[in-house]
Amino acid sequence: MTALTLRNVWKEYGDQIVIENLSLDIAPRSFVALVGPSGCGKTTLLRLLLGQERATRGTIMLDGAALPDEPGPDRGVVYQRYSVFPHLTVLGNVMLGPELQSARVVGRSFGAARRHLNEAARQMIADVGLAGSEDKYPAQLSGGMQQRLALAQALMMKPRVLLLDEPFGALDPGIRTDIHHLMKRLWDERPMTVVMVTHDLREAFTLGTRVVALGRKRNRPEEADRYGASITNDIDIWPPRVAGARTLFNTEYALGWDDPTVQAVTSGRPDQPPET
Amino acid sequence: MTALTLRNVWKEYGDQIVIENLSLDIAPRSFVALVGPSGCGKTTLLRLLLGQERATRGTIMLDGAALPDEPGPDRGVVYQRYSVFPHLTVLGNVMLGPELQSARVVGRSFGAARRHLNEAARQMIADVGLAGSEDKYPAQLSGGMQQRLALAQALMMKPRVLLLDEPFGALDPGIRTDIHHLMKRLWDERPMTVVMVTHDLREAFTLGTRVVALGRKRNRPEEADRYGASITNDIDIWPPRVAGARTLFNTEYALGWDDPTVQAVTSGRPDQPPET
Amino acid sequence: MRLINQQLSPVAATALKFAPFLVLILAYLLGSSLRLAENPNDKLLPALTSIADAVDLMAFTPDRRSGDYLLWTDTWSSLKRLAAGLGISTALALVIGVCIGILPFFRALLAPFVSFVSMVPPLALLPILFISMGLGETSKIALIVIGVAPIMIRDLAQTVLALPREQIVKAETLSASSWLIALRIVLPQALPRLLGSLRLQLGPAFLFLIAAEAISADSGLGYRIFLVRRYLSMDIIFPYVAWITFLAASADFGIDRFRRWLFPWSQLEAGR
Amino acid sequence: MRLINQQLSPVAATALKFAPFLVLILAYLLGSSLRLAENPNDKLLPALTSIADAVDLMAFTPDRRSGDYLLWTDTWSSLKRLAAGLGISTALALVIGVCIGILPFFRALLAPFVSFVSMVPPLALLPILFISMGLGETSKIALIVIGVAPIMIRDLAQTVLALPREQIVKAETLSASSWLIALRIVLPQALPRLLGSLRLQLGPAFLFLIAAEAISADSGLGYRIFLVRRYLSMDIIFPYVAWITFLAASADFGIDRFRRWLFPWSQLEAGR
Amino acid sequence: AQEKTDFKVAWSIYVGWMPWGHAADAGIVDKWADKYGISIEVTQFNDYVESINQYTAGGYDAVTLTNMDGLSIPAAGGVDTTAVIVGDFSDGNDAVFIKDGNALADIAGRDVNLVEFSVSHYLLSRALDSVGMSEQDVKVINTADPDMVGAFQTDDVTAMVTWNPMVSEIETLPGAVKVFDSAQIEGEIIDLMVANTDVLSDNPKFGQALAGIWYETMTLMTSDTPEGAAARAAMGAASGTDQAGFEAQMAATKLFADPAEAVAFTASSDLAGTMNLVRAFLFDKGLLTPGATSEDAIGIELPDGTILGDTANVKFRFDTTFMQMAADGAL
Ligand SMILES: Nc1ncnc2c1ncn2[C@@H]1O[C@H](COP(=O)(O)OP(=O)(O)OP(=O)(O)O)[C@@H](O)[C@H]1O
Ligand SMILES: Nc1ncnc2c1ncn2[C@@H]1O[C@H](COP(=O)(O)OP(=O)(O)OP(=O)(O)O)[C@@H](O)[C@H]1O
Ligand SMILES: [Mg+2]
Ligand SMILES: [Mg+2]
Repeated sequence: MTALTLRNVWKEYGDQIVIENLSLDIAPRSFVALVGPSGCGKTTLLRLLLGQERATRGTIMLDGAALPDEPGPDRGVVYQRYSVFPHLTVLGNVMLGPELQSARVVGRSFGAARRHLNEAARQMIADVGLAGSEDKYPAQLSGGMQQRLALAQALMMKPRVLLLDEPFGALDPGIRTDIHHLMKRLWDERPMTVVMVTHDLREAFTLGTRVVALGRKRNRPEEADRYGASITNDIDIWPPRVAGARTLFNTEYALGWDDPTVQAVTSGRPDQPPET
Repeated sequence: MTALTLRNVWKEYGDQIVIENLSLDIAPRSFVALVGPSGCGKTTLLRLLLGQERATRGTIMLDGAALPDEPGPDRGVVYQRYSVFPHLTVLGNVMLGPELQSARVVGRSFGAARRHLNEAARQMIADVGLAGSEDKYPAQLSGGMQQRLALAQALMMKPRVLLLDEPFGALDPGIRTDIHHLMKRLWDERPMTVVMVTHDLREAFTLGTRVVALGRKRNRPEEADRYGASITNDIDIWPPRVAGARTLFNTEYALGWDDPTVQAVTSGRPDQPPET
Repeated sequence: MRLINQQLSPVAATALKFAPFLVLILAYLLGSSLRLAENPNDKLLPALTSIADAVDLMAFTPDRRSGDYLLWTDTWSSLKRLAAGLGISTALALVIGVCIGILPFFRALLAPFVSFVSMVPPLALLPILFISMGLGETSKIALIVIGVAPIMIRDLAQTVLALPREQIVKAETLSASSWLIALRIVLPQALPRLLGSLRLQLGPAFLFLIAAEAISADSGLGYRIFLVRRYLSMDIIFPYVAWITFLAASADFGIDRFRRWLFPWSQLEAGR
Repeated sequence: MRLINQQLSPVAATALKFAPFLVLILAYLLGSSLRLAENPNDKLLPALTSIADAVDLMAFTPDRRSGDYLLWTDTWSSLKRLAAGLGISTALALVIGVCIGILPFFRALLAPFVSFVSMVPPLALLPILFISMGLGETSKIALIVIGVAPIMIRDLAQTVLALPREQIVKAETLSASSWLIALRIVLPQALPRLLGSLRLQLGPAFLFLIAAEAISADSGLGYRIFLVRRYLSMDIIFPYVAWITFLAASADFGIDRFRRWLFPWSQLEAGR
Repeated sequence: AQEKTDFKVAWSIYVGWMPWGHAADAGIVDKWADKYGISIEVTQFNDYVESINQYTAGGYDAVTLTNMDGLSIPAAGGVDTTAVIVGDFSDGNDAVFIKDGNALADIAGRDVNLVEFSVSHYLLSRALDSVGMSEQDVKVINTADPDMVGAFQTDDVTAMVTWNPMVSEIETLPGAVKVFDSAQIEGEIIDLMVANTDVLSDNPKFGQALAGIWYETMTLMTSDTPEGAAARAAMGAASGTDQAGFEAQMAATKLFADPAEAVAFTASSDLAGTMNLVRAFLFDKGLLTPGATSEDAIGIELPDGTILGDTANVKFRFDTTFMQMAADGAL
């Protein structure tokens, strides 16, 4: 049930130590928000979890087994940008994963298999609120819609771990609120562990079950390369949030387009959220 | 003292009516936040004020005189992106305006004039919190620093009107808070009228003395091109904010890196705000 | 008002557009009539009537010797060579370019070599080409390929390398193998750029074609130009040059249309 | 492990890098010795010793007739032509390209014409060029300019047009006139791209140089290659081709270095 | 044209014309030009056709060419042209080669690589005549002259017509059989220095200077002295070979080193026969003026004043005046 375990993990690039002796246990179905100053190694840590990079020292285990050393379908990822394929329509993007998985030579499915997949994909698209945009290309979508698409695409693989690298960092605040709701619902409904890097502390505290702060313990400039980052703080959200269960702590702070104030101000088009 | 007056302004692109019969009086030294759904014509309105486009019908006046039909040094502008020149250093960017203004042939100043200007520019750079980065190129700055630079560059011309088109839309929330403080201070200190387009209502209400919402009054799809946007709401912030004076209403909502919670979480580098 | 903000009326814009062409034609007519006044047999700037006669002769009168309509046989021969040369180059660019772009092994093996080859002046290698490939079509096509393919390969490899690493990793998390990444992620995104680079290489390809046909051929546009150059028959050369220009421009336009039609998304991306 | 994620050791990478060059050399040696075994006087693939002799003769022995060291005089003649041709093209591209890019008047007037001219095959115009400009250096330089400048102009105009409109407006709010915008905003940002496009045109420029020198010259790299081609003196042609390749590669490298040095910010932008 | 003092001469690289380059290098050109108070600029072309085109278009006052090309290019282009110097005729410099065969008749049915419409084409036509065949029996493939040697070594080339220096290169290749050469049509392929008739008639000094330059250089290069050897070595180097190679090419050229000999050759009645063959060939190929209805379209004036073809359209003239002056020592 998808526990992640990091034991004394180091990551060095040449002489530069980026991550220093980091140990962390992530419980199944938790939602870990990873915060920390820029350049401290959040993305690097995510890359390690993804299998895109290998730790210089230490071990990373997924449910007790060593992590495969390449990215694979058990770990999904959504980046701030470039997470969807510009040459495929929304439907094409969402169908891509299962197609690749089933047709190892041509990478396309046909006939009944395709019809089945098509249905599942449309369901997923509707799930993330993109129904009606199936035939659009990513460039025709707003930033928020692109990130929904990226989520849908990743979720089609039913990943055991979902890794998010500032997925909503480029979105406008109003749109962010909507997608936070979505994110929460998806995590509620699906049996997966989520690790999300974010710069936005509000986001971290709004979504996470646990907020892990990464940082350098020694940070005089002349030492910057010699000491890597490790965990400087580790907060479990209280009252605990549990996947699939409602909690007391589900207020939204950010003012979204669905806020009554906003409705009053822009009475022109109350039905339509803004797009970038 | 820089009052802007719009009288029955229409703007059409070919058959498409973008702005329909819009009238607006902007008092000297006010800070107008312009909000509204995407595509409703906010940027177009700003372009009209800038002189980059001409109104199809109606008049725009600046202190009672017709608006010059080209952009000029009395109206500064900061965009979300592309506001600074990538080929000039921070210092070069800030010095550019006065240099262009004084040397009409070579576009560069020399000798004593240059030394003077250099000093003034450094002062301005320090004012927006970029001291120490004078010799960096924009590509070496974070998004937030680039927008500070754009502000400094515009302010060097002592514009009577400052026009901002989603200037902070691409910044991360923590950084946004800092730059909001800066913006407020600059508006406090300088005799200028500010018109700012934003998607972020919080930002609109935090910074503006007045929030103007633009929108289409009729918005059935088949009519979209036939009816332009005009003002759907016009809210004076209460208690009134006055340039240069402290008000009751100066709380910040967004959680910035200087927030105590944040300090606790990222004890690693409390002194350093994150950069993108 | 600043000059950069000047707004031209549609009529003025059209007039300006045609002005340089008009000036060119007038200059030609003037030069031609001046020279013809001096020597009625002058061949350098023939009168428009002579050009019309030559066009009629080449395009609409069967050749005395072979019975062919020369312009069309020449065009057909040249286009076949061009199509073969560019087709092979495009295929090579696709396969090798994508391999260099995504496979570290091929990148290490071929990238420096391709860069090197793209610097070699192909015309200087002609004798070797002729001897190893014979004087027939093969060597003409080979010249086009040697002149054009390395640049296309380099360009395509760079395009592939410039794909965000994130996309590749994302594809891996969608269970793609190296092959499937090449097939479904890299290839479709490389194709529009390949067509773009094909367009850029049309000019050089025509150049190599003309050079190869000048050396040995019995038909072709370049062959004809170099053959009649012996007699300074500008009345034939001008229409041929105009025709080549037209063909090149049409191909350029056609390929771009084809790209838009085949890859609508590439237009959306570019418009961003 | 997927092939795309393969990691090569530095040693393996270096070995792979040199492999194709080695294969090429070995293939040459093999072919050469096979042909020489059959016909000891074969000139197509001369032995390395013959090549070395030829290099010695051309580069380090004064010519009996003129007392010059031929390789160096040839190089010097060609480089002068190339420098003049590319220099003029660059200057034209700068002035006309920037004008087309920022002034609506020039854009309407020249953009279609330049596009048209860039499609004309320059080699076909050679006779006219020689007649109007004489056979001296002028016409050789003119061929390079005609072949290269339209493309550079088009490229630069597009670069200028692609500058965000926001920058231009911003400059206007900083009180810039059209002239100052061209001088301080557009020009500096166009220059790195101009150098890039100059690099791309090195290959074509060498091509046109060789073609022009083939027709009339009394020294130059292309002249020499065409002169000795009649005798199939590959022992001279190979070193000359290698030398041209080296010159082209050095120029390519040098211009890029120059750009980085002169416009450090352009590197930062590219790295984004 | 009118009287002028600056003249331009074009020459291209070929054994019979190398003396022009050497004369310029050795200062002989300037010497004679100074003598007549004029200046002569001598330009070397790599590309023969281009040099004729330049002359035809009016860029040059004189050019080196063959009798056939003189008729088909400048004369057909309306430029009245006079042969000032008859320098030599090809005496083996042009040849027909085949592979896998030993007689000219074996050429039947083959592709023949040659420079189309050049003297090679003419030689082929004469060669075929001599064995009762015509061009219908072979297929001509246009091939550029610098690439002949390379082309001959490819498998798909089995017959070729070309000129020196390619001929001497091809002769050395294994499998090359020379089945016909210009020695068998002696005196038909003539190398000339021609000048614009108008320029010449207004400026006889120019013709005199050309003749003076030519025969001084001839004397030098044919002499068996160290200076003569040095001149031949220099010309060899300038044409891309060496002294021995150059001398081999000279052997296949009947050089008229003695002006009297040249006058005799030009004035002989054989010339009319040769020019008749040439214009018949050109007309057959459609290379006389475009609208030509017969081989008489262009008039050719011979030294004795007889005119072949259209007397109203005389564009090509043989004139022994200047060679005669050289023979008489009157320059
Ligand atoms: N491939 C690499 N080679 C060398 N150094 C690298 C590499 N990737 C990252 N680094 C270095 O590792 C450090 C951490 O980078 P990382 O991208 O993980 O930071 P981050 O916390 O994600 O920052 P941000 O908030 O800006 O995204 C940086 O100093 C960076 O320069
Ligand atoms: N130059 C133009 N030509 C034609 N139509 C235009 C032009 N500029 C803008 N428009 C149209 O005018 C409308 C308003 O555009 P504008 O950019 O002003 O919207 P906006 O409110 O700034 O939107 P956003 O919040 O997305 O920036 C849009 O429908 C747009 O398509
Ligand atoms: Mg990161
Ligand atoms: Mg806008």
